Amino acid sequence: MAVGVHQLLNPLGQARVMSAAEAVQSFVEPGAVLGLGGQNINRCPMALVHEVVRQDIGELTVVGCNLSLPLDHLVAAGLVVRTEQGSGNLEKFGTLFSWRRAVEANRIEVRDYSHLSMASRFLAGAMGLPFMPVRSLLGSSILERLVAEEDAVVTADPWSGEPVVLVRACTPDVSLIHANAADADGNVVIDGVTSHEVDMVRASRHVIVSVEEVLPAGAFDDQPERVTISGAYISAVVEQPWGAWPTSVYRRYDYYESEIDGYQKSAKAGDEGPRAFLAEHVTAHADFDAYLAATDPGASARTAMAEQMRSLL
Amino acid sequence: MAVGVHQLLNPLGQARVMSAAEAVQSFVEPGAVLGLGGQNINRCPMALVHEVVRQDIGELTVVGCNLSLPLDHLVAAGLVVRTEQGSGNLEKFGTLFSWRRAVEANRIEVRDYSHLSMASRFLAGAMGLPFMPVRSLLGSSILERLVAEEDAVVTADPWSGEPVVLVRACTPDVSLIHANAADADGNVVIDGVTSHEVDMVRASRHVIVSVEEVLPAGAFDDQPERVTISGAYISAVVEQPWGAWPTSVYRRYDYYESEIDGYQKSAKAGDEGPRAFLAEHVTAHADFDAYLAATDPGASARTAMAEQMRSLL
Amino acid sequence: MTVTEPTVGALPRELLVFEGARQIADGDCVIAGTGLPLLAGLVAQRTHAPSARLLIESGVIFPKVVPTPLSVVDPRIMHAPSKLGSLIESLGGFVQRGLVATGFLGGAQIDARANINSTWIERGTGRVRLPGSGGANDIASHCATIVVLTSHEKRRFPERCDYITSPGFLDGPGARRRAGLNPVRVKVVTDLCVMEGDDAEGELTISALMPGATVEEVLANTGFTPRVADHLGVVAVPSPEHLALLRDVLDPDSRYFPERLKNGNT
Amino acid sequence: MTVTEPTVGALPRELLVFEGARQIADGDCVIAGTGLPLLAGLVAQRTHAPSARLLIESGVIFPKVVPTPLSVVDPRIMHAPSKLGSLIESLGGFVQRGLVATGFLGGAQIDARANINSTWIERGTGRVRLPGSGGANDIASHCATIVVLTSHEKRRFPERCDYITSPGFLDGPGARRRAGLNPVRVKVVTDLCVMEGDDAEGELTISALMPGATVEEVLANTGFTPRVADHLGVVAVPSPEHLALLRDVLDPDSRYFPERLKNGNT
Repeated sequence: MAVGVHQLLNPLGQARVMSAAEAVQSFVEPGAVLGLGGQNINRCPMALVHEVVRQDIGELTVVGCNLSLPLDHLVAAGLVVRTEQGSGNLEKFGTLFSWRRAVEANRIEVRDYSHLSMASRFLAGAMGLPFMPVRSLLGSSILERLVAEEDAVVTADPWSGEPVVLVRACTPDVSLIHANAADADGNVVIDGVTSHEVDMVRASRHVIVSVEEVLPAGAFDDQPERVTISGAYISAVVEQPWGAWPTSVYRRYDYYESEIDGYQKSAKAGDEGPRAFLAEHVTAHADFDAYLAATDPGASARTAMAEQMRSLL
Repeated sequence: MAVGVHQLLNPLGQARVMSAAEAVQSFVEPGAVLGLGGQNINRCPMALVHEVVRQDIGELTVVGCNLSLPLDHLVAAGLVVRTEQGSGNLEKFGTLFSWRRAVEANRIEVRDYSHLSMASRFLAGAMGLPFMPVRSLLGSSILERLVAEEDAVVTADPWSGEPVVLVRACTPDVSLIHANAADADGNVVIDGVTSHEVDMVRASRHVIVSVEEVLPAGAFDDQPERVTISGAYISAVVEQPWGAWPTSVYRRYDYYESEIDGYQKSAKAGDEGPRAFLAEHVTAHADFDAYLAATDPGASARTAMAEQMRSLL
Repeated sequence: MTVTEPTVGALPRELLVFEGARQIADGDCVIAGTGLPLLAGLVAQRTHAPSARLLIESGVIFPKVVPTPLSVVDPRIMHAPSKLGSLIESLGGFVQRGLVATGFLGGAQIDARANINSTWIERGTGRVRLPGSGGANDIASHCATIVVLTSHEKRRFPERCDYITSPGFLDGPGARRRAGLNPVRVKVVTDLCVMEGDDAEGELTISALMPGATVEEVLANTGFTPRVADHLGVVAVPSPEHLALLRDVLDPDSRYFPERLKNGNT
Repeated sequence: MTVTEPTVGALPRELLVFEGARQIADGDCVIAGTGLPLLAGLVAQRTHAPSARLLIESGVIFPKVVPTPLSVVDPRIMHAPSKLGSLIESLGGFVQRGLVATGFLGGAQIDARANINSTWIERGTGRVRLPGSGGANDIASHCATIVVLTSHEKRRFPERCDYITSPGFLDGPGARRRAGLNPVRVKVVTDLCVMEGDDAEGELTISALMPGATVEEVLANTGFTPRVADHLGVVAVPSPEHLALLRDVLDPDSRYFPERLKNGNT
């Protein structure tokens, strides 16, 4: 069997609706290769990552294109041994302080790609291919390291003789994403950009999707063109309104700057800050709803961000 | 520049709305590599192919996944020198008689692929890559011929050592597709399956799309997730209601069996039959509307097929 | 047709559909084209395999098919699916990705080693051009089980195909492995018998007969000499309910059974 | 700020935006991240290049941006586009496909040969980890023109980057060709000057000065010794109308210009 090709998902297309706690317990194992959806401040799988922190599932290899807030939480919680990514940052909100410290101290191993080459790795996995060609990376230090680690190979296009890079398929053991909606069969609808998520999901052995709203099976029967990802690839559906908070969900709510800033301020100085933040915001609570109720009593911030999103559409 | 990568489309994203006659005259040149959209009896670009026949543009290399009625028309009209495809047939409605005769008589050259490997060639073109890997074709006579013609190469996966086939990018000079709708900027919405068309379009130097309905620019501004293909890839938009007739357009009209059968009957016995069919149905008419009016006076067949589609949704 | 003699009325090609359906396990993902293969999948879903999922190569994922699609892009096959996608989603993201257990194929020739030809046939001094692979090569390359439903004619069963469109066991045991392919199990269901085999055997063996057929009849109509299993089964006939399902519900207009009309069976 | 002295009020980083905008020709497809590059693209669209199209790496194709996105996935950047797609659509289907003329990049270091580092910086005995490539390597590999908008500090302009995240001219003339890359033209716009070059030259040359800056000042703040063009231009200052466009329409809350608030310019 070619590298990167999984055995059959079994049973195929039998997504089940369950709680975040049950889903994470069922599908995220210590030492897993964990794919993270979302990008920067949009549609990050915060509720699911809170649950991984709560269940203290460690030794993770985290993969994605842009890794942001969820990765930094996992690193701050001491759960990550390695990352493979195109970038780790929050744009205007700064760098990923915990990840950066851990990488600089060699506490976690890191493998750099460009966004296209990382997305191409997921496409290879999604298509059952051992590798994908890319014409990026040539001449760069990124490629030098990948070739040294035998994670990439430079070959000649058989027709033109021009150099082409081959990058290995990336096939997560389990991926976590947050989406606008799903039906009970796990058919997922994402509004707004899909970043790297469609191919990452299709490349994964298991996928947990949290959604703002679970609809009955068959809800998309009359508009199957709107389905972004078939339920065939989904293991568990978790209904979790505001599940990407404080990041945004297009057409639902804007990102909440002060909460993102708050985490960044806590994370900047040293490892104690983000640990205290997670203790207060994550592990102190039984679930994500309890976190939301504690940090946004009366839901005034959430209401405001939902209104702000409506004003932007 | 790597094989299969075109120069910049210039200007990018400047689709223009025009007639089928003007579009074909502007973008289809004798000797072109012509990509055909549609599949079997669905969404075939009949109006645009009628116009190619009417303008008698020959020496074409026709590429696609499943090639069906439009290819057989072009072959019957003597316009095709070569095809590259995954299959040539009409399923229940039979084989492509004109194509078959021409291939058997060595009047046209043919290069066989599987549907996946042909679709992968378009994906390579769409991504600016010189080739795509596939794990199909191994051990087959298809591969034997492709390797002999230097159209495919068998290589070893650098990681597992397993054989992998590399197929060359396919980058049509111009592709013809028919879709449900487009806005005036060429943003295309396709209902139903998209077969191989999205990647073929993105791999093409020029694209002509005929649509049931042209909407004003900005018509999809509030639902850009519904856009199947960005107008960036479209050179010309042709408003042609019933432009896939007698093949179907999902959500609009069903295929019209008796007209497809009629062509097949004409084509079965020899080359004279389909030529007479084209003379009567295509070249006798100034445009596709005239063909529709002549062959379906009162539009009773079209009305019935639209009603039939509604009953199936 | 009377209720007390239901199986007398089962046409040979109807038996193919029911034996095809039996190859599908509950929960399987199955890729099938239109015609008898699709009907076999639909029978399975309505009988013993309600959780079986149908995949259509054009990009229709898990449809609720309404009667009777004549094409893989027929609106009747796009009805209420999980998703409407593309060829590369079906054949790349499912088939090549290894998610499809069972694939149904047709073909003009099937040889002793279960290789399939749907591209070129030698005939005298000339060659006959067929439609080509479509998704067949992809399905035969990647599915764990291949099922072929076909009429049993000698010219369809040569010792060796003129052209291998879709790989069976290629040159015999170990050949798929050497070519870079995963193993496959092949089951050929005809109006005379069932032949089957796997990579380890590298050839087809007669494993069951259709009701009333004999080994001699099979051998007389086969261009190669298949092995014969020690214990030959007989293909089960459908119950009246299942026959009615096929005739009245799944293909009520006999689009794929013109012989029904001739035989006065409907 | 008074109407009669409009240019006195143009902040150094505002001049970067306007000089960046001038690198965009009408009809160009331009890929830009948030911040000054996106503002440069928006200025171009509202002034001399109304047909320029913006591409965002996250998958937003040709948006009508509303103020002021802080991220490439900000709802303000997803507004009313041609299509909402994916990373691989933007970076594969447009950038690698060769459809994007101009790419804007940032970076912690830019060296004499226009190579860019956004991954690792050596500092004393340790190393500082930066965000990494994102789409930058892809953009620098495939766009015909790269524009960098940056503050001019000596540590940002080393002779040679500690790590090449995004290729400029690599080792000099012909090096991109040898690596398998197409040629590129690079323009670096700083608060002191404009430096530019192409593959044939293989290094950056000072081609223009910001108003009031001198060559000596540039050299004193640059870690390598760029060539100086024979005829040095001076970067044009924006008209009051264009400055108002940037300040009042495109970034009315000064999200990218905190110094405006300190300087009392708004």
